[in-house]
Parts: sequence; structure tokens; C-alpha cells
Amino acid sequence: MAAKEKPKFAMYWAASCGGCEISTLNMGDKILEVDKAFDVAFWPCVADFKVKDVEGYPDGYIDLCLFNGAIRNSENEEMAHLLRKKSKVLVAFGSCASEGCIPALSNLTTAEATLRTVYLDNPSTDNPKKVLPQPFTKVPEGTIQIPVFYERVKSLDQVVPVDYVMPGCPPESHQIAAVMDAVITSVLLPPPGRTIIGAGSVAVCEECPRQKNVKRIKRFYRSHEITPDPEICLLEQGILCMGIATRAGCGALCPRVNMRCEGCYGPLDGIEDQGANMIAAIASVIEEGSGPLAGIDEADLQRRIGEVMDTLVDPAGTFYRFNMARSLLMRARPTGHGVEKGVA
Amino acid sequence: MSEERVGVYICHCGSNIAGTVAVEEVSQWAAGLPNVVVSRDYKFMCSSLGQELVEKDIKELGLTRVVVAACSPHMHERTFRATCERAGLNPFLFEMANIRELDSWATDDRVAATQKAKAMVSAAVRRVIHHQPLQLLPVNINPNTLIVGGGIAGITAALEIANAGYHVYLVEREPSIGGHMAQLDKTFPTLDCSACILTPKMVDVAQNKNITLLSWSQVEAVEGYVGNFTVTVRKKARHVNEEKCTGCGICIEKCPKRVIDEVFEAGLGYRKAIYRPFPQAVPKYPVIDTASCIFFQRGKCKACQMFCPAEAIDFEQQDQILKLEVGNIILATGYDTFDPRRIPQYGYGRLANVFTSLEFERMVNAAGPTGGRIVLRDGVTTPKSVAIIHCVGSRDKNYNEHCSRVCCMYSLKFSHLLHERLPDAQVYEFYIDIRATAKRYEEFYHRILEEGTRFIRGRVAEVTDAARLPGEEGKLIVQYEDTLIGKQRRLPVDMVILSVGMEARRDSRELAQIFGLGCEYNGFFIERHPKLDPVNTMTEGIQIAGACQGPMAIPEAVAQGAAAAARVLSLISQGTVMMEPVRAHIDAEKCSGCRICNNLCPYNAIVFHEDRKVSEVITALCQGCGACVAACPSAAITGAHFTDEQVMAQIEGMLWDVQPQFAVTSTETR
Amino acid sequence: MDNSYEPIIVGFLCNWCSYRAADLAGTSRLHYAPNMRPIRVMCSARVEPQFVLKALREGADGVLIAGCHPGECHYVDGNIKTLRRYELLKRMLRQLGIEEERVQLVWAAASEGNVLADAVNRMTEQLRRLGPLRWRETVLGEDGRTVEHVDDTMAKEV
Amino acid sequence: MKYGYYPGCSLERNAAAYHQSAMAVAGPLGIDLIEIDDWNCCGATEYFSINLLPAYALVARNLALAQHQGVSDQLVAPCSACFLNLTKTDRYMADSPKLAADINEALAAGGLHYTPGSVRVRHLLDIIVNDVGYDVVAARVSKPLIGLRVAAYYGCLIVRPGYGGMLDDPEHPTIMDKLLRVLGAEVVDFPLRTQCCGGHMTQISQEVAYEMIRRLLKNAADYEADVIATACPMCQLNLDAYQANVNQFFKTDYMIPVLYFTQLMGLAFGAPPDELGIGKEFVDARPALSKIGVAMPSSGTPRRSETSKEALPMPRLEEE
Repeated sequence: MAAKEKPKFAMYWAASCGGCEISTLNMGDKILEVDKAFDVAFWPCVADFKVKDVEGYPDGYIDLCLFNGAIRNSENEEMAHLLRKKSKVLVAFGSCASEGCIPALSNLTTAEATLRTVYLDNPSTDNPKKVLPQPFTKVPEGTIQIPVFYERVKSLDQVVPVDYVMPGCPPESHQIAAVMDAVITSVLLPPPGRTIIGAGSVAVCEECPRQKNVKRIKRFYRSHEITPDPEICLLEQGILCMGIATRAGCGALCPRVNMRCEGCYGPLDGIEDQGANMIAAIASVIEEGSGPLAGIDEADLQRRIGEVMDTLVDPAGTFYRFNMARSLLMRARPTGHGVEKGVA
Repeated sequence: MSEERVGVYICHCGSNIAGTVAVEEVSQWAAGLPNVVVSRDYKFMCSSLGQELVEKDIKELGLTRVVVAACSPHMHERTFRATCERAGLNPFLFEMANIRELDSWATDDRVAATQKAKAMVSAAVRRVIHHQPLQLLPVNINPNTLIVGGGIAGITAALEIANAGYHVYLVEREPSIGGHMAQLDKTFPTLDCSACILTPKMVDVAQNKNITLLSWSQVEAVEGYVGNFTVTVRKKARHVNEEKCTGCGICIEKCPKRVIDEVFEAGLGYRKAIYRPFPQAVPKYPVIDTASCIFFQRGKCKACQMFCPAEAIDFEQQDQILKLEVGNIILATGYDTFDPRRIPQYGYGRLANVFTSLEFERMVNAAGPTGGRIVLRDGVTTPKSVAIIHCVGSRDKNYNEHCSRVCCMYSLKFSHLLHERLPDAQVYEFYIDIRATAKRYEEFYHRILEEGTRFIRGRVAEVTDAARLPGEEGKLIVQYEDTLIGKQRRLPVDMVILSVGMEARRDSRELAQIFGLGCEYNGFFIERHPKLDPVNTMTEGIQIAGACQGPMAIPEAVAQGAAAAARVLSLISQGTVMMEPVRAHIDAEKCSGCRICNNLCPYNAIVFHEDRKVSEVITALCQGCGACVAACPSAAITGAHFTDEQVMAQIEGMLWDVQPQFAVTSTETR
Repeated sequence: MDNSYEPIIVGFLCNWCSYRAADLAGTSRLHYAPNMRPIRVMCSARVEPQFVLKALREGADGVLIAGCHPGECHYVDGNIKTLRRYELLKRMLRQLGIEEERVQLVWAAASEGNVLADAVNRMTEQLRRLGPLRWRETVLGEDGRTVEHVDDTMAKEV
Repeated sequence: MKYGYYPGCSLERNAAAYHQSAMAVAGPLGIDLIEIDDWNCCGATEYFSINLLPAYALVARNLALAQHQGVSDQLVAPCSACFLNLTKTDRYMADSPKLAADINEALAAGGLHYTPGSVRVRHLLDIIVNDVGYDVVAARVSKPLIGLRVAAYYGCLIVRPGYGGMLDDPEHPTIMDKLLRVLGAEVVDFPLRTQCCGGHMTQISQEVAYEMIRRLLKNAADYEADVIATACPMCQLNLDAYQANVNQFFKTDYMIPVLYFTQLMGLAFGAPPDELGIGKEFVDARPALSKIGVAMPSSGTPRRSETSKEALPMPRLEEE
């Protein structure tokens, strides 16, 4: 960090909802210390910066860049490449940048279906000419160019190398504050290389105050189908809590308020696919099929187990709510008959 | 890129592999794989020369990993692990690719077989790089042994082990040991009296201080693993105090209640409510059958208690639950005979004078219900003509496809006994093939031929009492097809004996589940290898012997009993046995205490520490199935020798020929 | 569909039953489709859904998991856990557009070499009809186009 | 329970008693038999051996009618010969598309068509035992046939394996035995229960037919049966009508009446005998039926008692 000149700070938002910015501001007065410690070089959400300003900076000019939001279109990718070139430390900030998050759920369908749902097939849209956004559109005044809408939403590290990853949707304010402190007081951060910071290394269950017993799940319930017992582990009551396969760091915020953990802090180290891992875990503790097996009717056993699994609605959407872009398969197969056409 | 130095060896296995897989091509191709420093192919890798090839390379080229593509790991994994060990390389830094049973033998398409072999070699190389050095786990062996089943196989095994100086628990479900053999009169081919050659051995069992005999008892649960089994046995109440009872038998005499003995007398004779199966029973103490005893049913009588000189009758006696600590278990639970009522056209149960072979064994036995006299069902008339039908319920698609191996021989024995006891009776035997396959069996068959039995080749269609032709009145008519003269015939006889085959015990599946064994579709226990390891099972420390493994005669049952005993004695004398290190382990730092794994282990090897809120695997109890490794949502449980990295690498290696030419955007940091 | 297409099936065989069934099929020279590439695991319960997805992603056209019949598992009930995981995975794969025939679970006892051989033949035939999966090329590769090769010739009149 | 009803020619003439008694018991058992309109003869056992295709077409016409009149997807044929012919035709049409095409071509002349498998052919005994059930029959019994010794004769047509569902064990059927026992009768063992009654051999070679009938009568007499119950008009005809000829030919004196099981069931339900066609048979059944309600111990040595000391115990049959 330059001795007297303040380190340069940047924050960009690609395909995101702005929640990460709000969570950052949620640090309360700590934001003033950040302002004191950093010169903001580029923060479009907060102040009117232009891309050509960034292009004007020398390479590596920005000391710390928090990049949140997934890569949905060509502009997101351009900015990713640009900020990578201009930043010494690039942090994939929040679940969208780290693993795709909600935007990546559109990977469960096709780009064309997504556009049709938004611009054509919904009650509040009046689009008689059935116009869909195109990269280039000829108008009397000339040709309008807009970013290309990608077929598949990607995470930041699928387009540029990333130094650190801060999971969470959004990352908790106290975690952001801690990281900013570390950077300000130039505490040695762990070596870069997509290293996870601002989160724990054990599953949410460790921070969850609920009492955990041996799991024997008879069936699954959706949130509106059951009022859970506040004391006992939600999963045991048949509520699909992803806490067992999700990184801690949020302080088990949701389970504390009777809400199931949806897995926003992403998988733990060594897990290639959070969804597949969840299936392995919860399917093994389903009650159906236990008991004596001598001479059992195999087809009937399979049917009974199938019925229990039918109570788990939308497995892909549930398991891959935050992790779709970095799951093993990354997206559904467009030609596959199971893929909902035109339904968001 | 790891720096492991891998040696790849492709075996020709003579022409078994080389006949279909282009072994040289695979070998040259493998040389180009990452980390492979040497790749050879050789005619017989498992030969000493083949093994020396590997040893030399390990030493001279400093190999840190070895891959052998040859036969099934179940054949020579141990051989090549030993080879690595001799060359100073940890035996688990070795992987085998099965390109024989699963590849060359399973197709004649040379191109596809070679492509498949390359995939399996590439998978093995990618996997072996991730192997970790592992040590075998020593487990000490409790010298006590449990033997289940007191038939001739169980008795032989018990005596062999006891005479070698080690203690045996012999658990028998019936009141006395002896099994089916005790029911027989004579044995083939020597015509020894069965009881005469069996009872001495039974007495030996009773008097051997190293054998604790638990008759009228049943195994209810088994926990633990080889060398350290805990067996729960229910010793049912005999209602006879074993210390006091002298075995005099007065109580049996005085007991007024007589019921049909369905078990020992095969339904042909009677026994009292308080009974011993047969006079030479071991142990000699009688048992009260509470289902038929008047006192237990209606609260009156107590005749046995009144007349017992030793006051040994104790109506309040309760079942005892015993916990036995043993190192090895031998199952010698025997067989059941085929119930001919499943073939209605043979008339058993409808037509009075149709007998099963077991009924005839009891009838011909001097201690049997008729004192050895061969009579019809009315107990009086002696038959003039007897038909013996072979293969009842055996070699038949509708019932049991297997041949029960013993029926031909005991049927010939019956012929002999009939000729001996009823000189003027005419005996017929209906057979498909006479299977006299062991020592002095064929000679015994010729002897019966000379004694005048008429052998008719053909399956019997029906046994009926509906007379049609003159001379059939009041007789059983055997309707058959004589395949040698190609005619259908009717043969009126007085008595019909059905030579029923051998089947697995009716409850063999439940028993298998208690001991964690596998059962064939017909209920017989699955041996580790049908030809080379018939007495061992897939479960370490549990052996099987006798007819519970398949139909067999007494000599084989005795041989298997002794073989199982020898296997047990070798384990006991070793004192400890080295167990596979394929186990699960929980990293406490990574465990979040979610308890998903807690009820996944059938061997209760996973415990939860309330205080530290983490789970832990008890290595000794873990059998290495990997169910918990797969299920752990935090990847806190690793399975030695079957880790995630190893299998994922193996998958990548297996699909080497379908990797896309261009990878997904290059910055994909996967 | 190019007739040179030969489906590739990654097979997970359990050491005690289905692997021995495959051995038995080999020793009895039962010829069956060479399209299945076997991986040995100690128990079918060791097969994680993650392995199945990894195999599909790396280019397999199908995955076959083979275990012991319920009641005959060497580890008492490992196969039941596999069945539960399979039933849930099957439902999720349908949402990802993967046909049901592509991931199958079969039971094959140690003495049923023929059963396993038939299962492989049947599955190979089904996958031949379904055509290649080739996830990376066909599903992930198609939007490998980067920004550069978009040009104004694609403009549409409004 | 609604069924299509195919009476067949016999039930209109020589087996009228079977039809009457069937109708009498159908009501109490809740069976609704709706006759197929304009049905035709099934060719019995003769026509198949003369000319195969027209025989099949003849039978298939009835199936087509049953399908189109859509009374029910199940067709009941009390007569065993009709039952077997209908079942065989449906099965062979399903098995061989070429045969089905030829037959449907023939039926098209009459504007009819039959799709194999669309009508399930059932025997009357089958629906009473399996659809109604023994306990419902038992509940209807008001005058149990106590004291009447009956031999259950199945004949060779209804238990043949291989056509659709197995009605009963082809070697040793027992459903009629159980049914008669539920009616209170004492059912004697009858080993020749599935032996052929000669069928149309009575027209071709009388000696052979008489011998086959004699065996059956002798077996029933040996087991001291008072009456033979049957479920097939042809068996009833051969055993009843030719009993006198057999006695004359073999110098025997058998006097065993042959009734339909539905007649005995009607009696047990308390219906008057003449309403059940009792008296239409050649060998008068009334003397035998007079024994009902009079539990006379039968003469001759009892088959099963173990009174004598030396006798060895008999193995028990499963369901006894």
C-alpha cells in the first residue's frame, strides 16, 4: 500500500440486486473509517463514475475491488476483465459473484425461455410486436448495441481469476466490517487463490442453537405446511434445512428465527456440488425402508420410497438455490424434456 | 501436477487377455499418460518373474505407485500388494485394473475391448496417484468359538477345536444334538448303523470339558467383528433342573399326554409332553413341551413332578439370556427335507401308504415307532411290493432345480433294507439317473442290482388309488413313463416311498440376517468361493459347514466341519489377524455435529459426544462400507482407500476419450 | 445420429455382489456390451450423487449403479440407502433435462452374472436410441462464444 | 357385481337345470348376469377338430358381441366347454395377430370386430369362489347339506393351465371341495376329479366312453359318495345319461345321481328342489337328497380315524 497516498477502493455490481451494497452500508459508522482509509476509485452505486474513468487508471491501480453480482451478459464479463486488469486484489463479494446465486437459477431453463417470460408471456406486458432484446437494433438514428444475454449465468471466477471469495447473500455486515478492518490494519490476509474469507470452515449447525438428535425423516414439509418446534433441529421435523451442508459465518441467522437455512453461504471445503451432497445426506436418513428386509417386495419398497421423495418439491431449485453456476453440471440441458419451457 | 512416479504393467494372462485386448498397444499408450515413468506388458504378471519385474522397477526406477492391469482384484490383489511390500513400497500404493473378467472375457470385439482397457488403465493411474500409504490393523482373536447347530458337521468341528485345547460353545435348537443323522437307521454305502457311529461322538461332546453344550437354545443377536463377537443366546427353559436330573426317564413313562412327534419321528411316531427325542440323546435331560403339557395348558396333572425321584421338575424355570464373547463362529445349521405335499399328484397326506424317505428311515429304525418292522400305515400289514420314487422336488423346474446328491444313495439303501427285512417283497426304483458318485458308491449300486430291485427309468406322473385294471384293487397305482421302452405304464404296489430332496432351512434367511451373511436365491448360505473357499463366508470370522451350504452327504459334512475347525484354529493360533485398513475417520475440526451419520452405521461404529458436539468413528467396529463417508454433508468423514479425490480422479481417467477438444472458458478454476 | 456413436456407461459395482456378478459373467464367458466401464466401491452406499453428476459432466452418456438385492447386502442395509438417494437424485436429474434411462440402479447378486449382463445390454440399447449426452460440448460448450465474435450483421429490423 | 352372461346351447336344453339353479343362486350372491344379445353356439369340442378358422370365428363372434354390448368387461360362461373355447380364442387371437386379422375379416361380414384381450372370460365357479368369496356363500346357507357325502368332479376343461389366470392347481383342484364344505356337505376324496368323462367319445366309440365313465362311477362308489357334483353339462350328461348303459355293459349296479354344484348350493340356500331343476336328471337324486339333515353315519370303515392302536399317524394336509 502506498505510504502516504490512500489505497484505492472499488466496488462494482454486475447481475445483482444491490443487497451487497446495502449490507456494506449496514456497517454503520464503520463506513466512515473505510472512507477515511480508502480513496474510492470506482463505486457506480454510490457515486457517478464512468467506465472510461476506470479504463484511464493504470493496471493494478485499484488496491481492493469488491465485485458482487453474477455474469449474466457480455457487459458483466467486460467489466470483470477490466476490473481484474485494474485491481491488485479482486474479491468475489457475495453469493452471486462466488457461485451464481439467484440469477443463476435461470440456468434451470433456457435464455430464450427467460426472455419470453419477461417480455412476452406475462399478464402485465403489452408487446404486440413481440420484440425481444437484441444485441444490435437498427433504428432511424443508427444502430443501438446492448450487451449479449448469455445462455448460461456464470460466477465471477468462471470468467476471471479471483483472489478472495466472500460468500453470503448478502455477506453479513459484521463479516464485511471484519474484512475491511483486516485490510485497513493490513493484517496479513491468507494467501489469495479463491480463498474463502468472511465465513467459517464448519457447517451452520455448529452455530445453530437448536437441539440435534438422530435423524429419521418420515416426509418433507414446505414452510407453509408446518409450524416448526423452535427448540429442535428443523431437518428432523422434515423441513429441508440446508444448514448441514452450508458454510457457517452468518451465526445461523435464519434457523434462529424458525426459518430453514437455504444454503446462501455455499458449500464447505472439499464439496464439489452442494446439491448432490445434500441429496446424499438427507436421502440416507429417510425412515422409509428401514426394518426387516428378508424376502421384501423390491418394487413396492421403491414405490414407497418414491412417495416420500415426492413430498420434496422442486429438488433442483431447492438444492441449487445459490450454487447452480458452480455446480458440477452448471445448467440444465436445454433440449431435455424435463426443463420447464418459458416458465421463469 | 503431482510428482508421483507410476509404473504400469499390462498382463497378457496367456491369451485370456491378449486374445481380445491389444496389450502392447495399451502398454505403449499408457507410457504417455501423465506421471507414468514405465509401462510394460508381460505374459504372466502373477508369475514370480512377472512380480520380480515390478520389484526391480520399484527399486531401480524409484516408483512411488504401481498399477497392474490383469485379472480381478479378488484373484491377485493380495499377490501384488505383497510384491510391492517386498520391494519396500507401502502395499496400498497399488491399484489393479480388471481387464480380464470385466473386459477381455466379456466381449469378442477387439477394438472395444482395447478401448475399454485403456480407459480402465487410465482410471487406475489417475486413482493411484491419490492413494495414501496405509497400515493393516491388528485385531486380537478371542480363543472361544461359537458353533451353531449340533448335527454331524457341528459335532465334528466342536471336537476338532476342543481337542486342540480351545473352548467351544455348541448351540443346538433341539433338545439333543445329533441332527438328521440321529434319525437315520443305516448309512450308505457301508450300512453302518447310524446311531452306532454317531452316539460315541455325541458322548465325546458331552464329556469334553472344552465344550459348553447349550441345547434347546437359539442365537438371537450377533454384534462385533472377527475376533470380538458378542453373541446373545436364549437358553429356553427345559422345566427340568439339569443339576438334579439323573436322566432316569421315569417322568417320561408316567406322563399321560401323548402327542405326535413331528420333528424327530418325522410325524410317524409319538412322544410324551415331557420327552427326550431318542434314548441316546445328549444331553440326557428331558424337556417339557409347554404347548402340549396338560399342566401348562390346563393347570392340572404334574405327574412328572410327583414321580421324579430327584425333584428335578421345575415348572417356574425361566428362559435364560446368555451373552457369549467369542472370536470365531461356525454355522452348521443343516437342511430341511422337501415337503412332498407341494406335489399333490403324488398323494402324500391323502393316500395312506405314501411315505417320505424320513418317515421310512424312522420306520426301519429299531428304536423307531414300529421297532424296525416295515408295515403299511395301518401298522399291521407288511407290503408285498414297494415303489421308491427318486428326485421328489429335486431336478425339477417347478420346485428345486438342484440335485440333492444323497437321494439316489439312500434309495438304494432302502432297497437293500427292504430285501433284507422282506425277502419276498418286490422293490421298484423310479429314477432319472443313478448318481453314485463317491467312493464305493457304484459298487453298492451293483450290489443292489444283484439283490433284485427293478430299476425303471422315468419320472412318475402320478400315484393314485383309483383302480382301473384287474389286480389294481386296493393298491397304490404308480402311473409312469418308462423312457427306455418309450411306453406309459401303471404299476400297482402296496407302499410308495418318496425320496425327497434337501432344501435350505425354512428360516435360513432370518438366520443369515442375524449373522450378516448372504443367501442364495434358494436359501443356502453363500460361500466365499464355491471351489477354493467353500467353508469361508464373505464375513470375516464366520465359517459355514455342512448342508447349510448346499446339499451334501455325511462324509462331506464331516470334512467341511473339520475344515471350518482348521480355519478357526489357524486364526486362534495366530492370536491376532490383520484387518483391512479400509475404514472411515471423522475430522473433529470439520464436524458440525449435525448427526446425519449417527444412525447410518449398521455396526453402531459411530458415536456422538454430547459434550464436544461432534461424532466419532470407532475404527475397530467400522467395516469400511463408506455409507457415512458418502452422506457427510461437511465432507468431514473420509474413507481410507476410497476417498472422494480417488474416485473423482478415477471417473476422469475412465472418460479420457470423451474429454472435449476445447475446455469450457480457460479460466475455469476447477 | 452418427452411427459411429457408442454410448459410454460409467458403472459403480459393489465389491460383494455386483462386482462378483460381473466377475462371474466374465468367468462364464457371458458376452455383453463393452460400453460399461466399471468402478469398484466397497458398497453401493459409497456411491455419492456427486460421482454420478461428475461422470455425466466429464462425458459419460449414462451411469449404472449396481448393488445387492434388498436383504442381501453385505453391510445389512447399504443398498437401501442407495435406493433412497437414487429416488431423490432421479427426480432432480429430470429437472436438469437428463432422461431417466441415463442413470439406472439395478440389483445383481453374486450368483447373477446374467442379470448384470442383461442390464448392461439393455441400458446400452436405450442410450443408443437416446443419443450422446457429451455434457461439456453440447450443454456447456454451446455458449463458449465470447464477446468478440458478435457483430452488427446480426442486427434485426424493428 | 355385473357380468355379461353367455349361457350356451346346453343350458337351454339338456342342462336347463344348471341354468335354473345358476339363476336361483345368483340373486342371493349379488351376481347380476346380463345375457349377451343374439349369442351363438360355441362349437363345443367337435367343431375345432373339423375346421379351425370358422370354429374360431364362430366363438369370436360371441366375444365381439360381448365387447360391443359393453355390459361388462367380464363374460361368465357356466358351461366348461364354452368357457374353454372363449378363453382359448381370446388367447390365440392375442398371441397371433394373423389369426386375429383373419377372424376379424370374417366377423366384418356381420359388421362385427373383436380386439383380443378386451373381454375377460370367467367360469361361474371362479366368480363365486374368487369374487363373491366363501364367507359370503356361508352367510347365505340356511339349510346346510349335513350328512350328504359329495364327490366334487371338476372335469378336464376348467382347470387347464396356460389360458390366462390359473383357476386352480391343474393336478389337484380344491376350490369346489371347499365350496361344498362351506355348504355343509361332507366332501369325500375323489382322486379322478380331473379325469375326462369321455366327452363326445360316446358318439364315436361307446366301449371306450363307457370304460371312462365306469372308472369315475367306481371311484365315487369306492369313496361312498352319495352324489357327484359337477360344473360342466357334458360331464353331467355322460355320467348321468349313460349310467344305465354302463351298468348293463359291465354288469355293475351304480346308482349315483349327478347334480350341478349350483343345484346343491340352491338347496343349501333353502330354494325348493323343483325350482333348481331337481328331478330332471336320469338317475333320480331325490333318494340321496333325502339324507340331508339326517346325519346318518356312513356304513363301511371310516377312512381317517386312528382308533386302532397299531395304526401309524397320517401326515396332516395343509388346509384341513
